[in-house]
Amino acid sequence: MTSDQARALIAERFSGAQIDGTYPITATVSTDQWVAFARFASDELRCRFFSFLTAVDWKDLGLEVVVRVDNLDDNIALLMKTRLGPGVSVCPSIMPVYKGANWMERECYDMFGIHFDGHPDLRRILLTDDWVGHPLLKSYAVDTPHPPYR
Amino acid sequence: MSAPTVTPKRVELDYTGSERLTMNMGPQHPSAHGVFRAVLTLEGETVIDVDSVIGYLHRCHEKLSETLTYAQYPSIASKTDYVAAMTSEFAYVRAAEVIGKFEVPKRAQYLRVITAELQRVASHLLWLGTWCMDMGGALGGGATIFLYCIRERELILDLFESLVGARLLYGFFQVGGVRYDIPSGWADSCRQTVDVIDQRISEYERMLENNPFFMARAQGVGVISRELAESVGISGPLLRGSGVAWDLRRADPYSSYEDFEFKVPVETAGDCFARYRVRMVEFRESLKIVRQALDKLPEGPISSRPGLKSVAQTRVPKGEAYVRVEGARGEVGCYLVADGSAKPYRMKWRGASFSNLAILPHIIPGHKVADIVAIMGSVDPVFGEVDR
Amino acid sequence: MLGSELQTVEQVRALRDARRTDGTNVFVIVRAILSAMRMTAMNLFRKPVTVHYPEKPRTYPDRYRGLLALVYEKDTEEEACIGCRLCEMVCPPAVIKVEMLKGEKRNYAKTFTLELYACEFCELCVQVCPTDAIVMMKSFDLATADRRELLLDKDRLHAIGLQHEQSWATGNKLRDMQGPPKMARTEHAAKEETPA
Amino acid sequence: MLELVTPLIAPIVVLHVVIGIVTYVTLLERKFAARMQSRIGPYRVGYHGVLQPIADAVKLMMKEDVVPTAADKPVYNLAPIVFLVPCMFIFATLPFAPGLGVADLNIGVLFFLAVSSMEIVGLFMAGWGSNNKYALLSAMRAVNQVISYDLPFVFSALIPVVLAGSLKLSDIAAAQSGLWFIFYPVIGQLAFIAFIVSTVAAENRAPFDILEAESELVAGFRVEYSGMKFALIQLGEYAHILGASFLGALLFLGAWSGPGPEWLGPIWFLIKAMLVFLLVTWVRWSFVRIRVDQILALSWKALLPATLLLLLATAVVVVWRANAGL
Repeated sequence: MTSDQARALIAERFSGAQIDGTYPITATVSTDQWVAFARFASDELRCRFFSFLTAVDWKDLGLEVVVRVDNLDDNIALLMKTRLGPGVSVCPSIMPVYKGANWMERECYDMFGIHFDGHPDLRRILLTDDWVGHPLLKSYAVDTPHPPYR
Repeated sequence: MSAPTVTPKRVELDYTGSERLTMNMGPQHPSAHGVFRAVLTLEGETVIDVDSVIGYLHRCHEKLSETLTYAQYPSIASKTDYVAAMTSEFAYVRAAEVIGKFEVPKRAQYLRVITAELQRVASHLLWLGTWCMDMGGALGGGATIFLYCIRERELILDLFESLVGARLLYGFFQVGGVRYDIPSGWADSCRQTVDVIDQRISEYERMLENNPFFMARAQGVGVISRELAESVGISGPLLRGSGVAWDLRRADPYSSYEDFEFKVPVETAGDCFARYRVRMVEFRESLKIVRQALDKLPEGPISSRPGLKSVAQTRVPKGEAYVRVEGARGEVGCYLVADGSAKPYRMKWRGASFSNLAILPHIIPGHKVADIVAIMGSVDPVFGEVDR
Repeated sequence: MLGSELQTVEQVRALRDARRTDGTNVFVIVRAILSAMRMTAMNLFRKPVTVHYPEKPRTYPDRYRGLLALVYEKDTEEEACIGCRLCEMVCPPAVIKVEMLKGEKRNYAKTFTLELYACEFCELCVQVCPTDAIVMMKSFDLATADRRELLLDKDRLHAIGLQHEQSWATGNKLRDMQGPPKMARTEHAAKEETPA
Repeated sequence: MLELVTPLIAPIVVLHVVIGIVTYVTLLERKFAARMQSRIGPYRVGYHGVLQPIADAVKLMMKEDVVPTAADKPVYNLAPIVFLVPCMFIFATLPFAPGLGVADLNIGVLFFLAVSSMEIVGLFMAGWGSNNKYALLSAMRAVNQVISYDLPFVFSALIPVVLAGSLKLSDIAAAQSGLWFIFYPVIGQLAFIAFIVSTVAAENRAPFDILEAESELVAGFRVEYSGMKFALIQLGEYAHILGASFLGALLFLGAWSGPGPEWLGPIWFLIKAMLVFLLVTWVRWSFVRIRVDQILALSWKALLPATLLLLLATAVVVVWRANAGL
């Protein structure tokens, strides 16, 4: 499979998706289709290599979850994105599809406060359990006071 | 830090009559390569369950990078993976270059290749030493190999010191090129060092190859299947040890890597020994690349942009990119979102060690306590990169 | 643990046992053991690489990035710093604080403080300095039991500059080295030379 | 009069000499290991570090003695002494020259082997009394290992006994006045190798130091010990190693036989023991450690049958030679 074929396949199967570029293919899907799209990427595009999961805080436009996966055999790179919408911080978890999403989603919850629906073990990973706030949100200023260490 | 909640099922007496023991390994433990805590559930000497606790070294690099300009951050980027600082800087600088479509002169590209490969050798030397020390103990043969490796690593650090003036955190890269040109005589001393290290690597192999003590500890321990490897997203020598021929220098060439001849070692067993073999071949291939790059090193400028005069000199146009380089531990990636100012809007650091370490809960159960340190060592995590 | 269903305890054991090589070839084992012991014996007769550090000072390379210092201008013996605050702005950990003192012919630094305990020796301040006033020294010996002693003021920085040997790098040298096209670099150098 | 005084004075003299040698054996090992690792080792205290052991001892004595709150205090406090005493006892039967020693028992070898395996009691007390999970695991490993390796240790030490036809150590030494047992064709060399391997294992030295295993169990059974108690454990351990080295030199290297006048005998003995010690050290600093199950497998599946067969073969050879009148 080449990148162009993969693009065509995505366009065919997910008509609502915005597709951009070839290496990597950037595909933005709606949050409802998120898990289905991940499963499609894994099973049909054979993008089995899970690179990373993160989020971007677009202030008023809300949060955007970004996932990068690769097909190591055919060298196809796919950047999956979904916009959660303003004020929303719930996203379905893709842990059933990619095991690597376990720690990455925990980190994302830690930093952005996104609740991943279906993640079995969603706790803070890098920060302490009693940390207040989610530091990578743009509303969390660098000098936000935090409680002293206990 | 409050303790993570451990589900009671893990510590109760098992109904089969075998008693379970919860043991903390770390955060301060001789074989934790940094500050890592593993909450182990043991049945005798066999590990049933492991819960990893990370984040002791968290410095919030991603938030920090939003407050620092493209000129300032590269020297901080080296603090993520402090054992292979050159490749960390490389990833960040390249991300900015890809978004801004900045040219990099050929000489700078070659210098980047030379330093990145020397850094890989230095990092692998530290890995070999610490891994053997994990398996052999600081009061045994492991310490001997460790000290030999450190002895050779010092030679490379000396080279870096005469190139940039620092031994660990370099600040060698800048957007558009590199900050320092090589001093006179550096190429010759580099060639000599490469030869010495090439010879010394054979000595390590003679100490370890076929050695029954070493083989017994490394073979068949910590087996990672290809499916698991890809799904968790481990990269670098670990992925290649599991039978995937995936090297970013070959698959997605950057910085003139296509000019050089080198092999991508692959092993299929997926155990600690396979990872050891992959890294041992990588040593030689990296040295080969350094030799080729030194021979072909072109003349010319080392940076396409004027030397840094003020803090906000580098502005990157609006855009986003995910750029990855093959670091010593695998895919070091930088997902950069630029908004046209002198500072990034958002930076995601994909540390190779973070993803590599996530494999531990999948492979450790079923092994003995002594195997944990062997597996941990073969994963080669650097906690600056895990916790960022 | 979560997601470990792909490799259960039994599977790991089976894989481990399947891959175990039979260590029965006595000849190979004996040879490997002897070879390992030969390597350690060989190193017994190599010269130790230990450096007797405080007794025999090590030689620093030309570009060593050590203590920071302020220098005087060579011809006029005046302070070279013009208090332009470029170093303050570029410093990633923000350890430099400068206040400018306006003068008639040129400006001076009214105060110049450097928190050496937080400095990360990245040499960016040296790189941006337009007058080569801040430089690095070939030394790092400033150990102290009191952190406040590492808060360097202007006098202290000047004293360090006189005390140790200066490294190669200065702002102009670094920028010249990085200057992109060779032509511009020579022009720049020529322009520098003509007024002098 | 002398017959009365000697038994009182001799142990005191031997004890002090042994402790003196033991402290300097640590320096020897450190220097040797350092050179093997391209280092120089202790260097600052005295000329090339000759006073280092004394400095270490003084330091350890001055250190605070920390007792964990949750420790089983009587067991914890008693353990170093219980560990040290058998390690010192093994020197009781060692003759350092003809007639020079505390007691030359008829069953010297047996006494030596029995007492030297008593150290396990102290080891286990230390591991149990510390109330520390690392120490406990280490103590469990120690029991496993010491019991497994005492058997090959005994069998390999019995081979010279069979060759000499006596359990008395001085008789064994005397039997080697012509031919050292290590030069006995085939049997001698194999027995020596088996002896070295099981010595290394029974003394818990790398590559068999699973009970110390500082990369897994931090410091094993002595993780909670500090100050003088730590020093006692350390002293006991090195005394045990030294004792085993003397035994090796006596059983295989001809004890005090050597060129020169007779009074040089003890010095030759010491030199040979140091050679054995350095050999053990050399092995220690050359290999990585193996896992507990592998160590046990090595003992029960390889070393024990091998030493048994060797003992049998030795007996056959000795009987055959006696019958043939050689």
